[in-house]
Amino acid sequence: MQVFLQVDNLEVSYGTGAAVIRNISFAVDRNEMLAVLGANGAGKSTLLRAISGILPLKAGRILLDGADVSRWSPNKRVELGLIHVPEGRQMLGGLTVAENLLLGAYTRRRERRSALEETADEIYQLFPILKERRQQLAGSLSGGQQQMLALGRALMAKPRVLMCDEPSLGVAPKITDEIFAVIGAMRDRGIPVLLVEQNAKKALALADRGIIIKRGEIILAGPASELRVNRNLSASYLGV
Amino acid sequence: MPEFTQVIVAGLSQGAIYALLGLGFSIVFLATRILNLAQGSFALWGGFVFLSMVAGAKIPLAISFVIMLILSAALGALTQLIVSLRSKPWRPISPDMAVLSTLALLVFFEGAAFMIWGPDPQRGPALENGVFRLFGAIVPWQLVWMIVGALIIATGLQVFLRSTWSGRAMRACAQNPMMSSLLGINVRRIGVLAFALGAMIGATAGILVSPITWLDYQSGGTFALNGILAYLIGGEEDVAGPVVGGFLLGIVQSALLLLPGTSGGLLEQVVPMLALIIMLVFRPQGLLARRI
Amino acid sequence: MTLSQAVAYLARRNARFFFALLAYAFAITPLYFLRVVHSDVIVTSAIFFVVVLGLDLLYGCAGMLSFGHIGFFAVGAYSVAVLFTRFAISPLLGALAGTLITIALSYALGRVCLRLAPSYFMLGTLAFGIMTHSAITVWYSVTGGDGGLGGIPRPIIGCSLDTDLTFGAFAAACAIVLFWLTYSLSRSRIGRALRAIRGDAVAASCLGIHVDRLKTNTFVISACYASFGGSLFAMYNGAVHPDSFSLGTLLDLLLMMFFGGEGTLWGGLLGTTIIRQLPDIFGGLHGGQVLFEGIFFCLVIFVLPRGIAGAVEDAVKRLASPRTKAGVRAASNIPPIAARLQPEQAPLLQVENVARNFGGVRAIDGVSFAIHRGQIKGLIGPNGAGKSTLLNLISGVLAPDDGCILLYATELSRLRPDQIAKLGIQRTFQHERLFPHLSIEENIMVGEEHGADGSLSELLECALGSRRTLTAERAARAKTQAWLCDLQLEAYAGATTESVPQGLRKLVELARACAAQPFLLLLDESVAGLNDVEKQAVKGFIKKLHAAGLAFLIIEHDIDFVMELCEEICVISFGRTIADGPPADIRKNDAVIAAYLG
Amino acid sequence: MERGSGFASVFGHGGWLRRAGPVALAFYALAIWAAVGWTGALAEGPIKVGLLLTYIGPTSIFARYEDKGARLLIDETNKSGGIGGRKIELVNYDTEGKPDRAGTLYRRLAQEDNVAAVIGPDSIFVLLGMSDIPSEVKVISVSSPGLYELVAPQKRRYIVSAQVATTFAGTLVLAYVKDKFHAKRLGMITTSDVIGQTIASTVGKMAAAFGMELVDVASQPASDRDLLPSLHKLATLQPKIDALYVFGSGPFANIAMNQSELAGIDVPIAYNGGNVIPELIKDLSPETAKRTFLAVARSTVWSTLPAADRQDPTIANFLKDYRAKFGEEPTLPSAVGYDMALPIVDALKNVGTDREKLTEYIHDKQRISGAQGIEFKRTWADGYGSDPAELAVASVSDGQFVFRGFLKDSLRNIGFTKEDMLNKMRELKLVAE
Repeated sequence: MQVFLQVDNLEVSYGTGAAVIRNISFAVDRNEMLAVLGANGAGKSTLLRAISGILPLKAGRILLDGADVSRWSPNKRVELGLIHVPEGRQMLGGLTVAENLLLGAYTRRRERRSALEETADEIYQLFPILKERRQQLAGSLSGGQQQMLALGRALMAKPRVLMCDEPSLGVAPKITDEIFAVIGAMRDRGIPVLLVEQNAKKALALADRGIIIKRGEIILAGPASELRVNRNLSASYLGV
Repeated sequence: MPEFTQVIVAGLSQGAIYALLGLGFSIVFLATRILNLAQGSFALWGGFVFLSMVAGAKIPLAISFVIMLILSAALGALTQLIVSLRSKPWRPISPDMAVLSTLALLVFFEGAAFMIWGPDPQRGPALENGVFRLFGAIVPWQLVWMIVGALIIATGLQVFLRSTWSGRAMRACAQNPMMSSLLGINVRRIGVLAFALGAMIGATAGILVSPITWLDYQSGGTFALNGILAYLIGGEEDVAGPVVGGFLLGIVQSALLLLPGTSGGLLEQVVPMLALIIMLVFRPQGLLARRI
Repeated sequence: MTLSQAVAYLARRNARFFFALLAYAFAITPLYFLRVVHSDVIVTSAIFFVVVLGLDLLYGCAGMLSFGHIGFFAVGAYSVAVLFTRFAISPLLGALAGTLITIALSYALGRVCLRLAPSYFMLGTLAFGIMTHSAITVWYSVTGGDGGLGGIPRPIIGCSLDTDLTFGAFAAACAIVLFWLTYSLSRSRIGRALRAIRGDAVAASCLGIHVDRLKTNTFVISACYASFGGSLFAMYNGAVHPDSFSLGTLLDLLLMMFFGGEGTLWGGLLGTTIIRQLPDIFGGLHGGQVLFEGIFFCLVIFVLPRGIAGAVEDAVKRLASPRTKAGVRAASNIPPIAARLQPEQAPLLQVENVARNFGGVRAIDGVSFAIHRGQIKGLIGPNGAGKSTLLNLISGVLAPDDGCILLYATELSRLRPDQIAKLGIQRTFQHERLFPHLSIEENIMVGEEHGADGSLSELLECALGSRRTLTAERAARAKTQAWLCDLQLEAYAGATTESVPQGLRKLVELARACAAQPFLLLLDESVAGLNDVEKQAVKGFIKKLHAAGLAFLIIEHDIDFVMELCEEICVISFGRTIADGPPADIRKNDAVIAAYLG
Repeated sequence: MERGSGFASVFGHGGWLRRAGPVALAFYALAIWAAVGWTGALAEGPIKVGLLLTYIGPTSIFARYEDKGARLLIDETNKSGGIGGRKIELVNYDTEGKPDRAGTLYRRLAQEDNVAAVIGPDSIFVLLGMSDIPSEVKVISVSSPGLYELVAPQKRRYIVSAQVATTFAGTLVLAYVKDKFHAKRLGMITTSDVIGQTIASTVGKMAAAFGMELVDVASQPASDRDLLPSLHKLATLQPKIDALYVFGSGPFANIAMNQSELAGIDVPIAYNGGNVIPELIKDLSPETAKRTFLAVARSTVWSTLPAADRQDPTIANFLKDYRAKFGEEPTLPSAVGYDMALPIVDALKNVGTDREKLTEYIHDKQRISGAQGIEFKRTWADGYGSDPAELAVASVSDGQFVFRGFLKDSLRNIGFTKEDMLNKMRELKLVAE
């Protein structure tokens, strides 16, 4: 089985309302980063939520490493290594930075403590500021630091698929670069990455392939290099 | 001097009741944000079942205690399942519906207790009868057990929440259930666990306080209120809250007895509720919690 | 209008009210004559019905569940009892005194508890209820403590009410009058405002509803019902005792409301009678009664959350033949706005150096721009730039940490949302915030009626159903119809918000805001989720309003839409203005392109 | 413009109710008339007697036994042919411990159930608030208040008491404590309500009459379960008290005695509360039990009485029948229940079912010796009348009430004469003159 994460004909709606995303299919392989682009409200976040199981599917299926996880609860999907860094960072604000990181490794709770600490050390090396602040409450961090922590927390689980939802949201450009570098490094380690981004240029510079979603449907898909020069891309954002 | 020490002892006794009943309440609220009025029923049933086993069936104390823990855990888990019957992962139950359903369960448990144990108040079996003197004050042995129980449970909870995976998961669920499930935590199971744990603590509290407070089928409501009171005064987000808040309130309450013109009834009934309202006015987040 | 016509009109308009009363009378009469239901059950049901009416006004309409009403019930009863036994003051004066005390107490309690989260509101009121019970138990030198107080006479109104029949008639008359007042209140603009608050307090306040005052006043009125019920209870029984005001009675009250059907008012008739009859059904088996109440309560909460009356209403709604409306196509509704504006003064709205922090994050960091009379201004920027926050600052939902917002010369930053709404600024929300407890038509009517200012005189006027309020209501309904026609939504008038497709809800929200006749409208992603045809319709609608002189601030992600509509566009990123100017300039602005595309 | 609600279509112009209305109304009225006529035909049935007791709440412990005692007599009467061939039917309601509810139910009994007389209510806590009602509806109540003196004299015509272990009688146990333990300093715990405080004042007066001092009175509401604050207060009094007086109806007293040990009070306890039943003493520790003393009617300690005092056939029969019927030992409230029913049955036999005649007979003409072992002479003390000195003193041993002596002996020993007692009773308005 080559393809690691496969999504077929996904359809999702909130409650009984109309479908927010329709008919979405794609696949992400190992060593591959797929950028999901589109204007606000196009359904990008909804797509990730459906894949991670927070929203129930109306139709379609999700295959993870060959297993059909469409009806699984979110926590079971996480056990399989499907890690979702949600939009807006979602800190556990009343817990310390160290505890946030540790909880990232919840699925590895049966492993030895030293193994977890090793991973934590790696993350502290990636984001030294977190080490400085590890006894602080996560809620007191600045936006950029919180985003680092959110990503670090996800990495603690040793993800087999990483899904990042707008890691650049409200984060200064310099820190965005840092974060993107880490996400890129994950891909280079062989972890398939699904990156939802509004900042299309940065995302396409990093990703291998991209899809563009408009009103819940894929309107464009292809290698990143092609999308970068595609005129429709700017059109869907700025109408230029 | 003996008067003063006696006030402290009386305060500790009252405080231990608050603290014990507040601890179970706080663990449930901490993990699920549900104001669980049925918590009082756990204490009531724990006390009654223990009483029936020890005094009725003559089962030894320790064995009765273990059986009672298992039974109350099951009762707590069942309560959680019933309360969250109508909630969906993406649409949690609204706070007023949650309170109402636990209130409904409180009434139900009250009725069931009436059917089983009748209307009369009964005294729970004391772990140790008798009294001793300390600095001129008369101290019942049961009080020692209550204080020790409260401290052990509080410490245990603290350790549980800080250093076990389930405990950390519980705190995570309290902060952000959606994110917790994305961390691989089974939020439902944690909810059940919290209720089971809360029920076990509640039942233990019921056993410890019932030799002092007695038990009748209507005690559940009083127990729940005492617990809520300790919890609110102590403040959210912390297990130590109910212990500190409970003992503090207990001692303040008994100290008032030194004032001329106060009666036991005033202190037992009006002062706690007044304290609750004052807390809600001036410091709704509790004494210990940070202002958010 | 002849008498029979008048009666027919009243009966039709208030069908539910008369239907409930008649059905009740028909059902209870044989039960009484067959001695199945005793007279005291009927009379106390009427008394408790008064209390439940108050509870239901508070919870069924405004969504506030008070556990403190048992305390007010006690206050009413003990005022009568204490004043009579200590000072020989007549029970009716005692009831009046009780009401006054209740007003003071409930006002204070309301001020304390209404600002708390729902669960804490319940706790605070519960503490009050228990404290009242404890106080009457403990303060025995005045209240008699556990011995209670007895010997309270029945009041004399023209004739003496000392038989069960006369007193029953008196209590029933009181209950019917209060039922009528509550019923017309709940159907009036106040009722709509309360249900709006229950659904979404923020949106309600942005429509001009003075949420705090309305909530407080409703709480006080509802407490007065409980107090008056308590006074009747004391007069009827001739005695009071703390146990009648204990937690058990509170549970009975809640059960009466929820079993009868919260939000229906007439459900209380069923609830009270059944719960009062329970002791006779169970006889000596008190434990059975408590257990039964517990099971009952659980069933109502988990299975039948709207109670019997709610279930009946739903069934009637399903059974009733859908009647087609006369196809009157109302004329267009858009009022000439320019005429209402003070001339000369410009700009209309000025935002100067506004800043706002959330925790450690500076979401808005010194934004300035201006909107001129009748202008359409666009506000765009990448996700998370702070656009919605800015809208919240202008509409008063949030207060700025720094800077000022001026509408002409009026500083807005210290005003409440409802004050700002009354000044003529309306808004929509990024995620539509229709009021789920109101129909589509009623949602728009809330806007049409300019919310409610929640004053006592307004409450009174609505409860009495004065000619003026009725005329105003009819006018608002007609205008609402016109708005619905304008947006081609007339088919949905009576529908619940849930049954309307997501996209159309945004249109309803737009209509609701327009109905309040603002001269500045803040739109937050109004066309997100609409298809092209619908978008064109909205665009046309906005243009029509614009032609009438309405100014707009539009947040939108559909750039085409913004570029075409707006005369000026302000672009913000990271909480700062990065560009401000006509669309053509914005398209070419490098900073904007960089902010969007990276 | 009015929206078409479903209700309007049923109700309004052309609604079905409007069309079918008159016919339906006629049928409806006919049906009620027929039904009422049918039930009316059954009117000439048994003689109805109300049984209005408190089955729940703090004082409910009495009622379970009183109920049985009353039913024992009624069943016996019915078995032996009833009253002139008509059986007695008890109409039974629960006051729920609330005088307001009791008053309403009393009216219901009188006006809708048409009872001849009412057995109950059973507690002064209930009776006090509703004491206007019997004279208002003119139906006599044979009740058992522990504190009959609180019922205003003008209301006593329609309320008589069948309780002998009353407050005043209960306070006489102090004479025994004084006699046997030479107690001088008395502490008291009581309920914080009118009743508890009246008793406190009576106790104060009686203690003074016996040469004791009531040092302090602690009170808490009857519904409280944790009385330690009050008891601690009494325990720390200096110099120490050498006797404790406990008043409390229902579980209050039981809890107070029990917790006195936790508060470190180890002095003799004089108890007064009326409910002399097994539930009262089942939680008492042996040490507390031994030093608890209470004034009881003779039937309570029947088996431990000296043989010479066990001659009354009424009591012997009552005990035998009660055991046979219910398979348990009768208690003092059982006897009280029996004695509440007794005057009514007696009056029904003698004057029939007329309410006024019943009242007059019970009130003025009756001398009756019931299951409690004390003779009632209603006219002597206006419906109250029994001689408190005739009571026995009991204490508790092995979970049973045990005879310790007669009050009259202790009273004599401390020099309190019959004349002194009558004076005290006059002072307390126990005797109407």
